[in-house]
Amino acid sequence: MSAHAGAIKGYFAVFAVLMVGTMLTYYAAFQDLGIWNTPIALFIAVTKAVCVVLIFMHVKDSNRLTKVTVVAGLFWLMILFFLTMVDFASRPWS
Amino acid sequence: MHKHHFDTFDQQKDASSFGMWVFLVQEIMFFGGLFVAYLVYRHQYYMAFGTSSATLRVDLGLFNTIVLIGSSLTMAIAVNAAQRSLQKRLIAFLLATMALGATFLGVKVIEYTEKFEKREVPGANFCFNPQGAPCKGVSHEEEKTPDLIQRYLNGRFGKLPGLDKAAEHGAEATTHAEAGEAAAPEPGVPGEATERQRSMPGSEVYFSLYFAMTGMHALHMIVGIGLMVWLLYWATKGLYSAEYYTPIENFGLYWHFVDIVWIFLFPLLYLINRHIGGHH
Amino acid sequence: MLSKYIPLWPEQASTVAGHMDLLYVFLVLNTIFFTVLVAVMVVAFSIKFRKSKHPVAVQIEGSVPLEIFWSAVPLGIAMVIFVWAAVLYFHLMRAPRESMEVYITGKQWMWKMQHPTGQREINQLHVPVNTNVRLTMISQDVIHSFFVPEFRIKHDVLPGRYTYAWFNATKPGTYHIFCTEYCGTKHSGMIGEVIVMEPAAYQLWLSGSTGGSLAQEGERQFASLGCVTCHSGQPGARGPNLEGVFGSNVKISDGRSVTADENYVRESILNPQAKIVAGYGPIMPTFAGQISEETLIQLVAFVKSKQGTGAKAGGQATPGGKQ
Amino acid sequence: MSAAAASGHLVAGHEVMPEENYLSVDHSLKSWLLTVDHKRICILYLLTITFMFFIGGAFATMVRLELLTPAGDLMQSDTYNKAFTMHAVFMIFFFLVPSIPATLGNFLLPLAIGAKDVAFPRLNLLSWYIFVIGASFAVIAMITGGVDTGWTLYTPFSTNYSNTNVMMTAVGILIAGFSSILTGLNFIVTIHRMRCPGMSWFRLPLFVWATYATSLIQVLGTPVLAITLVLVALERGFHIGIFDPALGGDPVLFQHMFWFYSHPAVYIMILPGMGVISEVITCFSHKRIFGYKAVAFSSVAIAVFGFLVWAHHMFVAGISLYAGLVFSFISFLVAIPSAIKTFNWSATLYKGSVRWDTPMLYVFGFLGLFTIGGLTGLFLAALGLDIHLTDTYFVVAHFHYVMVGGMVLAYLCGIHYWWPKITGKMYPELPAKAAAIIVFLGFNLTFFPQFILGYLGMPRRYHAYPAEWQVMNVLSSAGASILAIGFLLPMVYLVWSLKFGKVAGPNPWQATGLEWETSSPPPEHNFHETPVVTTEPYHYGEKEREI
Repeated sequence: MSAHAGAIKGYFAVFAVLMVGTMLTYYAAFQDLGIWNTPIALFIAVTKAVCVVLIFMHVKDSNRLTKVTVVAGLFWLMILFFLTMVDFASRPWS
Repeated sequence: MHKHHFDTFDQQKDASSFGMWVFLVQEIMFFGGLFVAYLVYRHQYYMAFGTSSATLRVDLGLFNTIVLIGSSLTMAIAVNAAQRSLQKRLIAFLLATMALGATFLGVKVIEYTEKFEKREVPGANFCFNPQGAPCKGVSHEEEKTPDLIQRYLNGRFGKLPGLDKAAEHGAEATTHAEAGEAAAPEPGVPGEATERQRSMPGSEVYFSLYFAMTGMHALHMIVGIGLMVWLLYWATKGLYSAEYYTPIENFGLYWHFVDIVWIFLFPLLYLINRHIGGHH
Repeated sequence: MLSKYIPLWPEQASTVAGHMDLLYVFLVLNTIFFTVLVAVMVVAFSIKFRKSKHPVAVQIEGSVPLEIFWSAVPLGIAMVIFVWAAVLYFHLMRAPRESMEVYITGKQWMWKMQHPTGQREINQLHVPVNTNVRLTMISQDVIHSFFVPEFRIKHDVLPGRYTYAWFNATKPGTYHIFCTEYCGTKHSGMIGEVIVMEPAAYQLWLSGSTGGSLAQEGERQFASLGCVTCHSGQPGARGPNLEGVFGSNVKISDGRSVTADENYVRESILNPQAKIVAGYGPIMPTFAGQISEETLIQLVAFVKSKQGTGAKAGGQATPGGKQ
Repeated sequence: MSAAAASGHLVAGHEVMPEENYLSVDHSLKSWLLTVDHKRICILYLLTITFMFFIGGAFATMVRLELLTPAGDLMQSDTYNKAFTMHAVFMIFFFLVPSIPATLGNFLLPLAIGAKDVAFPRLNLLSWYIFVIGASFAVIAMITGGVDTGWTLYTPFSTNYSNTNVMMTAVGILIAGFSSILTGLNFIVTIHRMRCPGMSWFRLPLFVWATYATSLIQVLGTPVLAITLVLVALERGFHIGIFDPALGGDPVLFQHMFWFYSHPAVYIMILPGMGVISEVITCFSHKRIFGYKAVAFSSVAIAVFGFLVWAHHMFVAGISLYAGLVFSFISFLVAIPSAIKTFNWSATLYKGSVRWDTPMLYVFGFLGLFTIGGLTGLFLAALGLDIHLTDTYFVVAHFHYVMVGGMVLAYLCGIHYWWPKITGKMYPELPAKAAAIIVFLGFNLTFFPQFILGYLGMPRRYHAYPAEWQVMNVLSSAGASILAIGFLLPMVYLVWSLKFGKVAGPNPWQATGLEWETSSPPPEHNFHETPVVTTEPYHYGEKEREI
């Protein structure tokens, strides 16, 4: 896909970002942030994943079809999560 | 040099990388099934997941995350090398990626064996009861030694606020167990509950999910390393160059995907309860 | 009526049966209408425009207004059915407040009923006519499903947590009970009868059996299992006071608060550490694997009967039909 | 070799078979077992799934014979439980899911979009081998004792209480699932990347749209079934508690994960059938489809909405009331695209010039039965009614109307319509029409009484039933025997036509579509030169071809 194979400087930058992310999530886990612990951990994990997808997997400069495929995959994952939780989360109300 | 049924070489390259992405979407849904089970059971057994997760060696987990992100870097460099026909660099970084992958699996073996010793493996022999009577055959000393990073950091910076709680928790849990044991009266209960039934409810579900998710992830790593041996063989034959690098690139996509799965597994399995808030 | 000759629906023996059949007839008519519509269109067009009579076909691209029309009309009908059926669903899934309790335990290939007055029956359920009966059901092994066609009620019976169903029988008589979730070898043998009786006959049946009520049986188990040593009810006891706890809001040690329904009581007996009441230690031993479902039902009935002094009207009334 | 001889042409007034075609190029067994030609792989699949269909049919016969009498007296209840379970497993996972996508889809997709082959030919052959391995696991499980959990494998029965070959059957279905995923992947890439010049998305035949929507479901849904089966196998093997309530698991979660795949799976089964019907109805009314874009987009809409409705199988399984509301509402929405398609098909007949050949008889049958099947689905999506109807014979009748009345009729319609293109020979018209009518009559006699039984409250999977329902069960069993004859007939005359059938020629039906512009049977690389498409798909008006 990326016909032009440029220098690999960019990869080390991404690696650094991922390392910072890992340290951050590790440190954040030890602070008692009440209900915010999980959302923060997930947010950091999502940013790390987005970095890997866009740069390491070259989705940033690939054609529209690949981008749509990635988004579709995540959308279907969300269908599975949200509609299953519609049941389990609403059980105490009924 | 393209296959007979494609009109142009670009059409073949586009097709194979698009095919790889569709395969990765299928993998997302495959792991998605495990993650939905995790989501549901964490919602149901909120406390048990926290306590059970506290037994994991978070130092090994962190080390493994660094190793795997490193292998993602080396893999990206290898793909780049193939695109620029740098044969020696390609082979070097493929080997590096394999080495890091093998390290990751080695660490997993250490973690798994430790789980087997402490009987925290789901199945007939399962026993996990931090508050109640300790499980037979599990010596106490192990639980006292906090993992490596805590000891190192505590040594260097003295008692760091969040960091030493994990150690105390380990100690506190055991003292609590003795206290608890004395206090619980011996009720005149007819049949005797097995150690598995006396274990904390929901903890066996956590460990089942832990082994299912990390096991399936490790299986994907093993398949990945196997594929790399095949790619390495052909790389040494000089098959991959700027004209033909799709197998390397597609394998790169697969490897980065396996890394992303671990990026989510690490916080969700290892880090959910390190702050030991007011839960217990 | 029609159903006497061609059996279109089972006997209407409960308050809800009529509503169900009305919705059923509406949907049957809807189906007949659209099927006939499509059939007429297909047959008429294919005969009228057959090749020999209409050799040159007229190429029609399509028409957007027509497309919108035959999307909107089915959508409208669908919404009517959805709302109508949803109202019926909510009515059927939530038991009315003052209803007679019956506990049913599903076991591989038989139904065991326990009445609050102590009677125990296998594959038979005696109930008075024109009374709301609320079924609290649990399974000892696999998933079963309690189905009485004549009452139009059905609900799966899960192992591990109570599920509920309710009915109000309007006609005395004997009606089928079926298990409708596949449960193994004698799944088709797991059947029984609901015997609806006139009030007088029911009282006679009630008096026929001696033995204490379910709550009294539960009290005896409460003592023999040693629960009373901690849950003595005196201040400073090791276990929370169970007086009037049923139906109230209980604060848990991790900050959440849960309504104490049957499932909470059952879970606290089998897995005490799952939800520990705030201010108490995790010292209660588990009784998992040592108590049968029937004993559990007796203990639940006993906890329900401890309404406390005047907190609630005495007797068997249970607070709110909790799903 | 002149193009005329290669593409088969008139010799003295009657068609002659082209010497060089994909069948005649090599007759060795190796050329069949190691072929990467999508047309030969279609025939490999055709033979495999026909064998699977007759295994499933044999179990159906056992079930219907048992239900002739109220008491369970023909066989023991265990045997009966295995009979209906394996009837369902073989019919669903080894016949219905692969049938049209793997046979007609494999054969026609490259031809319909003007490509030489699918995107990954070797992966295509690998998918067939994976399917055969999965099927042999299931057949071995059947021979060595069968499985009695129902095709839904509900836990905790399937994990703790059944001592039959659950593990082997689950592994068989898992492997066949991978074959389905890889076929879906292959088709998605083929449709996206290998269309011939001029073949834009809105010039694609509707069969290709339907196959595309089916492949989306196969790729996105099957993996969740795969992981669920892995967890069931783990639980059976190591007695861990993911779905076992005694160990903290939740059997309702299994049902969620199982139906997340299994409801879209019923759309995997019906969508290709809809694609075939769109092709055949346009050809035999010699007219453009009514509302091409509406029909094409409703295929994709069914695929997408199909993923949002699965819990309408679980309204009384213990899910919360509000979840029931959400899933019931979306289930009604998913019915709309099917309604649009049915009305568009009927409107296509208007002002056409309709020919009553066998494929068209199957189309008429499909339209009637699929409409009833679809509308009875509304009964089950309606929350209140579902309380009474779920797990009764009403559900059995509903899904047989859609699966047999819809899918199998469309499959037979497609087989008859493209038989000349696949084999170069015409099937005999009279026996084919007779078979179609027998199937239609036998089907209705078999399954319509089950609607009535359903509302009367006869539960599913019952080995013995109260005597008052015997009359309708006997009617149903009688219908089943007629249906069986109806299904056996095509086996006879289609095989007969291989030898004695009339030579068909490139375009026996004067149909549009690229597959009809090459010879019958087509040459190994489909087209002598890659076609260029200039018109929209069903251009019947302009091309008044007279042969």
